[in-house]
Amino acid sequence: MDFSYTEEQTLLRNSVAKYLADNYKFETWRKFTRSEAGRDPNHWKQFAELGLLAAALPEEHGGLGGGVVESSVIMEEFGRALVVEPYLPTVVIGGGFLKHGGSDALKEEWLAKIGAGESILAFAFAEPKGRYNLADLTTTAKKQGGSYILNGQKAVVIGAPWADHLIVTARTSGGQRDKNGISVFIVDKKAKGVATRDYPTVDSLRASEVTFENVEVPAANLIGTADNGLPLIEQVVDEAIAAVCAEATGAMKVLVDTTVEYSKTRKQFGVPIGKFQVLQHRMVDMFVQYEQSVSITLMVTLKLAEEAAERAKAASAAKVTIGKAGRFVGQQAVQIHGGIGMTDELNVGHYFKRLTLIDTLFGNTDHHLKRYAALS
Amino acid sequence: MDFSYTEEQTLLRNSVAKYLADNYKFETWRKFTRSEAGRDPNHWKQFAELGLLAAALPEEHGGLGGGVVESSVIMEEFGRALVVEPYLPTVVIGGGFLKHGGSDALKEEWLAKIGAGESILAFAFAEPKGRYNLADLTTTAKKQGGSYILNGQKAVVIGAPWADHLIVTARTSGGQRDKNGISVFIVDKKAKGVATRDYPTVDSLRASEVTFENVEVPAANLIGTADNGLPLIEQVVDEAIAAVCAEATGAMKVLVDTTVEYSKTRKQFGVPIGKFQVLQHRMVDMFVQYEQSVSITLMVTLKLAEEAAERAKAASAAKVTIGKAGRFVGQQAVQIHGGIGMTDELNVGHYFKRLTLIDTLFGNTDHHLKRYAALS
Amino acid sequence: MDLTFSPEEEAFRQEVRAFIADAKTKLPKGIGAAESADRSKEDYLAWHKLLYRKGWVAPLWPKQYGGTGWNVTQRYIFNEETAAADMPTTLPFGLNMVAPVIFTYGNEEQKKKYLPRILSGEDWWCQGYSEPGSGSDLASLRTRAVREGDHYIVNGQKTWTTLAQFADMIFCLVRTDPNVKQQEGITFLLIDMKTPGITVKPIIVLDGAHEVNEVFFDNVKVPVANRVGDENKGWTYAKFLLVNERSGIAGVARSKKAVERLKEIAGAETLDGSPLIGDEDFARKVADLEIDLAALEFTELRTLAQEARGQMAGPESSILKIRGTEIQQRITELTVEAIGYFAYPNERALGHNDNVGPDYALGQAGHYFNMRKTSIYGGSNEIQRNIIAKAVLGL
Amino acid sequence: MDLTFSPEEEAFRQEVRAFIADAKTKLPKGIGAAESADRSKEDYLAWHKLLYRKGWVAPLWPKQYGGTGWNVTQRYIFNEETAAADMPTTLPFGLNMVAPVIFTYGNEEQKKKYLPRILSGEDWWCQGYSEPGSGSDLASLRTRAVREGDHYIVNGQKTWTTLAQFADMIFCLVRTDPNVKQQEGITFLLIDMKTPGITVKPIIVLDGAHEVNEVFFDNVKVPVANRVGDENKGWTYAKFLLVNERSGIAGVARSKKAVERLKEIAGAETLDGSPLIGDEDFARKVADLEIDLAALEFTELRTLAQEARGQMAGPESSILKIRGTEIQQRITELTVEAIGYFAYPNERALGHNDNVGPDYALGQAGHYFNMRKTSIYGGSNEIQRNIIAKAVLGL
Repeated sequence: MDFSYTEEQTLLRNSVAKYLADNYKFETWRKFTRSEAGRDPNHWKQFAELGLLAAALPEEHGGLGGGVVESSVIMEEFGRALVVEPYLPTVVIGGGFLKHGGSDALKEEWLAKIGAGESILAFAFAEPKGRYNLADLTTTAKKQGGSYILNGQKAVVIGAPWADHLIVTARTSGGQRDKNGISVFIVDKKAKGVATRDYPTVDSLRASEVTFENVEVPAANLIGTADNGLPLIEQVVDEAIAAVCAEATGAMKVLVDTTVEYSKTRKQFGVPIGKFQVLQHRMVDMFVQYEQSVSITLMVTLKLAEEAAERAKAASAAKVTIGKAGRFVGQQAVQIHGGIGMTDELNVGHYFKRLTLIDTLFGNTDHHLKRYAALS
Repeated sequence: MDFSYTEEQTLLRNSVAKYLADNYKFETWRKFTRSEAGRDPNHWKQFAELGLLAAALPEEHGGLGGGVVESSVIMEEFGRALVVEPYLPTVVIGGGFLKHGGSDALKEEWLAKIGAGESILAFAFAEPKGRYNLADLTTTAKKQGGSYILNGQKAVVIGAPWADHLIVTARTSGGQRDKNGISVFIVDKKAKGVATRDYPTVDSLRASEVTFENVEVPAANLIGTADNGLPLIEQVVDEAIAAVCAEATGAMKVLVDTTVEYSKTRKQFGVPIGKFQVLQHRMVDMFVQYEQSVSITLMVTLKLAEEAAERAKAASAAKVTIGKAGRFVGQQAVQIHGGIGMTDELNVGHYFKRLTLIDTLFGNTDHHLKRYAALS
Repeated sequence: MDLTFSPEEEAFRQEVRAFIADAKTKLPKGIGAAESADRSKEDYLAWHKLLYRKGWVAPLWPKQYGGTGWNVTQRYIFNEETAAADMPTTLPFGLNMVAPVIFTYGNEEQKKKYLPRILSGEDWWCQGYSEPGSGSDLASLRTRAVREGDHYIVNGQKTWTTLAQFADMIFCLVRTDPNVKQQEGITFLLIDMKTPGITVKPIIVLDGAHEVNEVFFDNVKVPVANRVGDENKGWTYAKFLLVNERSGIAGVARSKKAVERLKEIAGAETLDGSPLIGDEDFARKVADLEIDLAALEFTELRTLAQEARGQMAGPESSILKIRGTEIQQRITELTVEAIGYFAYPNERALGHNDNVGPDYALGQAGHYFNMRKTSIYGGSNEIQRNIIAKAVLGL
Repeated sequence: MDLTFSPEEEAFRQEVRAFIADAKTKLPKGIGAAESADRSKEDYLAWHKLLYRKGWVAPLWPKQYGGTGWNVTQRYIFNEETAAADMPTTLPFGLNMVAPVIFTYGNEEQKKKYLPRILSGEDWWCQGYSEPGSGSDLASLRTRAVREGDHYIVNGQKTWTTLAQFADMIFCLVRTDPNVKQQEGITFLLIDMKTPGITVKPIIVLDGAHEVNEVFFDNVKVPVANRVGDENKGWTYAKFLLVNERSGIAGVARSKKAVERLKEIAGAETLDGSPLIGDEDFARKVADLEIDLAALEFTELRTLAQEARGQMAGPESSILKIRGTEIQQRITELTVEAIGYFAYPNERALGHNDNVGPDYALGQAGHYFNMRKTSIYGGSNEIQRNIIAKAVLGL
């Protein structure tokens, strides 16, 4: 057992933290998240130059040979700065699919490009009626010669407005909720028949509703084996869960620290509100929940390589912990800040929003409690 | 809408309260609950003389013509004094079955006797594997000539060691958990084939495991119609729930008051612990939960006469509220008292125990949340 | 003791229902009770004016000033029916906040001048209580009013002023004597929003809405005639107003309707192909919420019964604020849970409330964020617990 | 970063398992870890003596005094294996409480005299910290010790003294100077329980057990040689002991075993004919508990890793006390829920633990009541939150 970061990992953390502290201040963030584009593409270029995008990718494909721990470090720092850039869909999810399931040709084509910041991906998996069941799919992909023909609709595809390609889950056989018969494709967003409707999200990201109408996808763009995509999807989603958990701990840390600091200066009835025992204990509980979140994020990160059931249990445990902690920490940060915490101008509310939406992402607390119980 | 007690009801409350304050002190209680008998039968005689036992029974059978409100008043006061006497099984449940389902002959035979304190009943309904499902019965009653032959086992029959007769639910037809095929009997505890194993309970009551081996029960002892006993059982159990809710509010009130008073005198770090804001808010939450319990007990009491589904929803809502509030108030009363609250010598722990067991009685919080949801 | 309504009360209920049915045909489209941040001033006033014409706009006022003269049960029925029919609410600032102060502590002239215009909706009032830095410690306010002849000269700043952008009048707590104990130097002023020197600056809150404002006072001249009661005695009137404010705050009837809507949403949403409302976990949470709401309803009814017996609502009414807002917040939380991924789209930011997901999902996340204010405003729930600890438990 | 164990560590685990398997054949029947209030002194010591013979009784001691010399991972493995096998625990009062004080602050003579007898189990120690009225405000203690020549004369009373009825020795905080700040007049004494003037009086707690006692001191003569460290400096040693106490208090390994037992019980109990553990509501609560326990386990591992890097556990370790006890309490709560009506029988009161319901139901309600103590003792959970607020958050 070893819980220490390598020197490289610590350097990585410091370099991400420094870049964000210097270049990704809240006031700047407020501007570009409200701009037409919703982000400042320059950051992505800088991330690539700093090696962040390649950190968790394999060396044989231009990566730096890191893995889940590196992604966790990056995501935690991103969480602290409310980073909207699509690291999660592009590197963690897109990179994950390609690493674990991509053919040699696909790996060759994509991984270096991702690491160099030359492609942005989005993950089109959820459907309007499917809720959190990854197998509840009505989008179909029918084999036709050397291609698959895609038809269907995907909901709330986060980062899609910025993406050039989409990772799409579709049904190649079986009934709507069958575990078998699912396949994964990488699809050019510019392909004929792909239509998107873009919009901002309440946590200042961008997303799209995506429709596929007889979209022709080369069979070579299949990731993993046909009809047997679900185990791969579950693996990558569990990795994504570990990554958003790290992001959430970063966000929570800011809220805990900000709230504690605020309570030391804000006075009511002549004393700093941090002197009121009820608020002290409330902040202790925020801190305790944050610490439990850090612990469980460590657990899931270190268990991602274990066999599927063990990995899935760890991921669900982490998602539940983060969901509950994020809600509590977010709500109480606003409560203790009072009116000012309700305003758009202060960062607190934005962390609260992001934590709220993280609970929804990849299945909320209830979903993962059920999944955990079913695996126990 | 009218939420005021009649003058008679207020007099009733005052007379119960006075009797208990004068004659049912905690120190006395500690002695007789530990005695061989587990109670002091003199109290039951006094209850009869004061008219408590007849208060909720119909006038045409020697009662005083009251109803659920009177029982609620009595049970609330009983809750305040930790009364162990079997008012619930005898008057609320036994009396309830006979009132709602008894033949004229049974009413004639029993109601006056109950009101006069001449008979004690116990309700043998739960079975070792049946949990809270009132229809999950393996005890059978087979018709044979003018009798029913009872076979089976009943678990944790509260008050049975003190009872002369038992109200028994049994299956006269149908499968183990069928809603139809259930009948209710009043059975002489001295009848041949009735065996009991008596024991004290953690909340200082007495109970028995009861076995029926070919017990012959006259068909005239059937309460309600054969095979169709469940609606009657549910009605009476909902009335019993309303009564234990009232008992619980009485117990909670004592814990809230005792804890608040204790916190004003007990000093730590040089100040009364009631000055610590965290404990203040904790006690406020105890008080709030107590108040909600009073409100919902009022609701269920006033809705007992409504049609079955509405009545059942009210009963389940009340049981859930009481279960949660009782747990919180009990645990926090002990916590705020600290070590002394853990001792057998102080009354606090005994209220805590009683409230804990009340949550179990007639189905716990989970059971009634499910029942409520199913009815919504 | 019983829960039944008298034939007269049932008849009243029918009258309310008939009135609502008629009103529905007259109101602008889409003006229900559900929050809509983009409502215009006219939208807000449409329901008020219908009620005014019927003589029903002021259930809490004495009859002599234009109140309805309803008893407690009638008010309960009216609230139940309007909430169940999803009718809008009237704005409380004039009707329920300043008007009782005026008819209790104001002089005849003030009553004659302001009450009819509040009734008719001619004057839109807003509340000048909170200040930056004052928060729950209201009495620490610093806006100064200095007497100069027949006027006070007011300087300072109010904040969290709801819908000040529409207001004709503001009632303000101002400091007239800074040299005495906090509570003793406060005066209650009625100020015309058109007076030179008043500036209103929007505050955008978490759901992106412009609901609250900062109001700046720069040498604003307010006639002494606009003072309610005595100079330096404003805290008495302010507290009276706060207790009034709290008594209506449980919002039981509205929450019942909101739970109903939540159940509809959870009936439309699916989990593995079946309605979400049939999911045990979700159903349990809704049941738990409904049960807590039932307990709160009977707590409110007990309070009303007490009132009907002539006893004023005491500090126990803080329970209504605490539990009422907790329940309102849980409803919005569960609604966000119910809509799943469709909590993400921020349609408001696109301009015109175009829906991405199902209609019912529109704005629900924002509504959840927005409702966090309820445990902060009107005396935070922590303050309410302090009140109970002190005034009820004697701690 | 990884979670794997080295081959050496795996070999150690096998050694522990083999030792446990052998020990099981030697221990009195029924002496598992599950609480049993009627255990005799010999029962308590059986496991201690087996460990002593193996040289494993003192994992927290330095090797020179008879400690195991294990690293953090070995201690973790040992705890995991003994808990999983349901082995008893050793009593902490001698081994983990007074011994570290003696080997850290005691003189050579004291080390030589007491440590071997603690190791061997020859001396049974109990803890004289709490007093009536002192509660979490430990430093307010009033038991007086007055120097008379080579002795202190001790008068006063201790309470909540666990298993004092079996004890040979008691370590006590006594007041030697009443005229200075509370914390500055305290001395740490080691007192022979056979000294004239000591009386032990049982306290019966909620589950009916005789687990704790009052200990009275009436002119008890204690040699000055029995003082640890300096006069009036006892508070330093007392705090050192308290922090030590807290670090082991999470009880993760034991709780994991207890959750396993809970799941077995819920597998044996039925709801509508099916195992209770399959009920969605119950399964959800168990899952929630297991997840919180997993988070706590990794919090403990992070603390251990810090220790292994040579950093002392800081005030953050209060988290382990808070969460550890909350989880222990929830396990007992859920167990009582699981057994349904069989929570009622109070077999203990009948005399000899005759079972009324299934074996696993025996004493569970009592255990639940008893475990309420865990959020009270060792510095109440409220005190732990105060510690974090002050020492970690700087509030």
